[in-house]
Amino acid sequence: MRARSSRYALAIVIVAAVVGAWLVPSFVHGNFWLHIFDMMLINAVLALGLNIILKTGQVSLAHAGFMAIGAYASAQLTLKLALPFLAAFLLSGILAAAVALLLGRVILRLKGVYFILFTFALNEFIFLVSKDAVALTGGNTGLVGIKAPTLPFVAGSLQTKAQFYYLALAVFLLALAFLAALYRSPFGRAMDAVRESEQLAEATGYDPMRVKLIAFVIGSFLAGLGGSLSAHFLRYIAPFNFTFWESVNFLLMNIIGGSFSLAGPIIGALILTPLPEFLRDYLLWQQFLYGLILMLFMRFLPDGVTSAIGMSVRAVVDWVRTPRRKGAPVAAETQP
Amino acid sequence: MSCLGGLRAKLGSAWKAGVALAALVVVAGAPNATYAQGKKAELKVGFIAALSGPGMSWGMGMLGGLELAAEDVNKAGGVVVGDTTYTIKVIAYDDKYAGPPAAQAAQRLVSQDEVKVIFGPLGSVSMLAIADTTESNKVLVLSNSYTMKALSKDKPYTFRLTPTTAENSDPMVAFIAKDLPDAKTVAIISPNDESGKEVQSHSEPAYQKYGLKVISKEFYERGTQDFVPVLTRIMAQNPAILDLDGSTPVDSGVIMKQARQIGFKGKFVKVGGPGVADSIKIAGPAAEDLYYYSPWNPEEPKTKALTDRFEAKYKIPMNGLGIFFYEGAHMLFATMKQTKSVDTDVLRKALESQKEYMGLQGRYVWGGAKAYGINHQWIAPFFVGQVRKGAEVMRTKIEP
Amino acid sequence: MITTSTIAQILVNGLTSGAFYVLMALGFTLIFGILRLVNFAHGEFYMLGAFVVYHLTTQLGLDYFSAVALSALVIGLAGMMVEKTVFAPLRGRELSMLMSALGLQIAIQGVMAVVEGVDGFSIPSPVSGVYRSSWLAFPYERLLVVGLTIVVLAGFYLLIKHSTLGKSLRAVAQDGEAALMQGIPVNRVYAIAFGLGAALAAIAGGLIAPIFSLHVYMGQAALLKAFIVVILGGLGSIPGAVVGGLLLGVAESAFATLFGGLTAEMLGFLLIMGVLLWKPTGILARADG
Amino acid sequence: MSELLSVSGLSKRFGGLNAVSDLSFSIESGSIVGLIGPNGAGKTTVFNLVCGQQQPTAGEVRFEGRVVNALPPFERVRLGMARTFQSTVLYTDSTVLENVLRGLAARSGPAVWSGVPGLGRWRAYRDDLHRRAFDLLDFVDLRDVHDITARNLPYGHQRSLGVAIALATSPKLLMLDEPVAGMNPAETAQMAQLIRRINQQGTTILVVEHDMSFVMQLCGHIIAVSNGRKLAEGTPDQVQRDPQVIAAYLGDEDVAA
Repeated sequence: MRARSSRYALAIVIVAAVVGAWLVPSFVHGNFWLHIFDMMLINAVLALGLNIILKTGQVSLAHAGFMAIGAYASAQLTLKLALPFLAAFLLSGILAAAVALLLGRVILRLKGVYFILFTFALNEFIFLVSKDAVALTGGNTGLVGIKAPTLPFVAGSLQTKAQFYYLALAVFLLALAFLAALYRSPFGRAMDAVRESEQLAEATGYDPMRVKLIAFVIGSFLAGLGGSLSAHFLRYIAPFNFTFWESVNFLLMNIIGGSFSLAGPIIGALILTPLPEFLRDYLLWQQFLYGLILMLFMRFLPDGVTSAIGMSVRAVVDWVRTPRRKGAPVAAETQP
Repeated sequence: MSCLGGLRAKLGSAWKAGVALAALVVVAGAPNATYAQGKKAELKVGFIAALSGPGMSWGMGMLGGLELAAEDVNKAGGVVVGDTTYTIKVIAYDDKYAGPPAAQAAQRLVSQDEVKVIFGPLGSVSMLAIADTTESNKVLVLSNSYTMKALSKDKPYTFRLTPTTAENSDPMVAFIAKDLPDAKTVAIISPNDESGKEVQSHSEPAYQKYGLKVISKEFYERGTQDFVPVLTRIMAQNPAILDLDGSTPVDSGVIMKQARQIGFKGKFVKVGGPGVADSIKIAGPAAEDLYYYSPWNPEEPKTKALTDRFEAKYKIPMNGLGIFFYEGAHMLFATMKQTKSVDTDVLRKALESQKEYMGLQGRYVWGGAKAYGINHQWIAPFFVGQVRKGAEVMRTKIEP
Repeated sequence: MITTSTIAQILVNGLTSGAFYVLMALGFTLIFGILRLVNFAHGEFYMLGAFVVYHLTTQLGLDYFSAVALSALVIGLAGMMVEKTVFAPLRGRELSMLMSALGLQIAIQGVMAVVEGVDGFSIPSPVSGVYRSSWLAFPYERLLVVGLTIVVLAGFYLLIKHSTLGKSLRAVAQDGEAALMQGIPVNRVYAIAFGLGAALAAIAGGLIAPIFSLHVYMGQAALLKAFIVVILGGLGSIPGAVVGGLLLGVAESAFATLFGGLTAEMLGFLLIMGVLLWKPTGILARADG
Repeated sequence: MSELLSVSGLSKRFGGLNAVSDLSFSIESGSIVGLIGPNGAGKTTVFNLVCGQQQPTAGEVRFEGRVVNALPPFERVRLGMARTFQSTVLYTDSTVLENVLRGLAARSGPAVWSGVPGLGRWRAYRDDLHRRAFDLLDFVDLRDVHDITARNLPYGHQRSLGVAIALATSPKLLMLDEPVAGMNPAETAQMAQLIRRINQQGTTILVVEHDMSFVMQLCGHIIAVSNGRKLAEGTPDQVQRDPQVIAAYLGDEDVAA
């Protein structure tokens, strides 16, 4: 039970983070860094999507595949059917979610390694289809000239990086708020139960298949939205944007950040998106460094950065709460 | 920014061939800031290509060509543009042969490093990914890439230095048709990637035009090593010629070896993609009589001097892209000198109106109005080579 | 177009690629069966094996067959060391081991790209010439691969079935804790199993190098095939790897020859998606699969 | 007293082995029934068939008169059939309190979306959940270890936490799979006491157990099975004196069926 004081502290931190995030475009002027921030937000939406799937204990390597579905859908809906951006954006999320619903009902029966291997095959399959279905996806050279996003009450399209930033931030915050509420709701508890022990969860009344399916559909919906955002931000998509390594990247963001809290994927996205920029000088060793960092994290910090921060924060909070006032009894237990 | 040349030195000279990537700047350690008030100034030139991963040897070839040209110019005191002499500083970024990293690299070059000219990228996907950034910032792009979509009227600042099969296949097929009068049927095998479909769409009409019938078009996935099943399918129609299209030198070598093993008696042709040394090494005798597109004549003295200089510095063999980027860089510097300006609008118009450029290889002209709607395609002289007893023999030179 | 000669050619082609797939899948399924580890770095041991054979034959002039044997030994030992340093501390944490294997894959590729560069190399094949009959062409070097694969399979079978190491491998595969209770040095068995898997991949690399070419990124495609075969045959099942390998080899050869290369590639994925949905443990997997 | 659970003609065949063949019995509401039999008699299979872990090859399981064969375990729990596990199955990484909360929430949160934090309603729902959780922990006297992760609990406490989680689903029938396996006499007595208190609250108990003295003291009604068939049924005394049961236990296998 978190003491009342630390819950306020958390609220303040969240508000500060949101305000800070809102002010980014005003003090970051270089287009390059704005580009990086926009990509961070898009990656964060996708990493959050994967987080809810991981929360039910299912590790998916097909997240980039669902991103591809969203990206191609959004591009073609705006290019071929001239739908307004907002409609195409939502439809691309819904399409990815529909595919997840169709597939999930079947593949979520697979346990552990078999589910991982299936999603690996699924991602490669989507990659092959996006290379060969030329009419639908433009084949190897993909789709060019995707228009910048336009919003109903906003004049003109969100051409500049700064304008796009606010759209990406809004989508990110909505996704975060929705997941945060969901995680604190009974459904959040259901997901944790199914993750920790599917057998016990079923023996106490949860329907594991339904819980995993809902999480898989929501996660894929967010992946579809992320795909649409990336299509309209980069304005050009090709099969090579959605390879297996992209799925690994989103998984990495969760693991390095710490997949057991919502802060994990966000921190993971903040770390991994700009990382290649810092490795530019070590070009030849960049691939080796990336692999090494991954192995070291798995070895020494498997629960990710947030768990490390979490532990240190808890240590500080405990230190603060231990009674130094003479004679005050240690609060036996804190009735919330 | 530590330059990669230093990195290689740190790792010791016993190092294997194939790694060296020196962004050597003659004015080593020149302060980054432009100290341009007086006569001296530094012109930063951007470069994007696959400098890691499978496409690395192509990307390094391009970068090497550019750097050697920069080296020449800087050795000669810099580019005199009006009243300022510029020393050239190359800033190279790796795009891992993919769209998003290329867009990110272009964004960094344009807004962080404030370059006005970018050489590269290598692949079509990267080419299309950076177009938005470069065109909106009026940045001159001198690229490679195969796709028809690269050049268009609404991309005034985008040029292509390497001729594609759209330009080469017609004259080359004409020569081969004359050289092999009795060959009437052709099969084309190409990788299922961005070059594959494009190159096939150029070579097929060329073959038809010169009376050769394309009886089979096959694709294989990148990374395939056993081509025998697909070759068995092709052999069933027993074509006289097997066109290796845009396959990499390594894949081409393996395809030729395996085709001979299962009894292919016809001739091999490679219309797209330079670099045949690897193919000969891997295919051995199977590469006999291979007709191939060669951007240069390796024995021609001036070219030989350049390739030797490249190998001495980068410890890897030079490939065709290096030659185009060497000549292209010199052409650009000469145009700057001639127009007395580094403004990309001035340069753009100068390039479009440039009648010809006499380079190491001969006459280069700008073309492509018919194919792309804009004269931004550099058409270069090239050679049709043939493998005779393991040696590269230049059969003819084709002038634009 | 379908004549008996094309069918014969399809079977022969399928046999060769099948043999290669079996070798790759064998090592992979051994490592999964015993360590419960999906070894994403398996393709890199295959690539390392090929390069060791390349250097032994071209630089040191060793004869081909001893080069393959030596390479298998070297990579096997390297595999054991890797297991001890990277995977042993993560015992029991399946996701961490999986991600570490991914990290290992990228790291090995990164180092080799720096050391070997990215161009292609090739090794002169120990055997040349092609067996040609009226309706069949079968290069001898491919026959050699099939032959050596059978030898390796036989050797592996004997090791598993009749040697003490084989018994302890099988015991650990069934239940690590039970094996521990019976005094089997489980940690050493894990290391040996990983080393053996790596050695098998190195042998596949050594056998294949002269027929195809070798380059630093050859591991990726080989890993994909090993995945498909192991899922078809059943994770952790040795006979499954053999049957799955041959099945995929022949099926791909048939599809590639009849319908073209791309459909053959698509086929692999459709097959495993079908198998995973119909019988998640694979065709021949053990019950506990 | 009405019949809560009735099993008729229940059979389960694994390949050639008849784990359970043509077994029928019924359990009165409010009673404590023991299911005994030598090792490999099929007790656990019967247990799994009743709670839906496995499907029978023949026969019916009725709960409150309704056939439940087709219902998966989580549906049966919602009808009021809860179970514990032979090998302790807990949310080992979560605290004792969280284990119980999950048991409570699973049963009481019918709709997935109920309680999406509308703050007021949600806080009330959460406080009620916590109150009931602490009451339950008092009942099994695990309150003072409520913030310890389940993994660190001593074996005895883990077993009673298992029971607490099953109780959290407020079952009408609680099925215990060898609740005192591996327990010392003191812990066994404590568990028997706990089970009686649960029964006094109106929950019918079905116990599968080896420990004869535990079963004989605790259960009002005993069903003895061997080789998947019912040997005898009745009060503890009747079953103890039944020659077939004695023979089955003392190893004279071929007693005439």
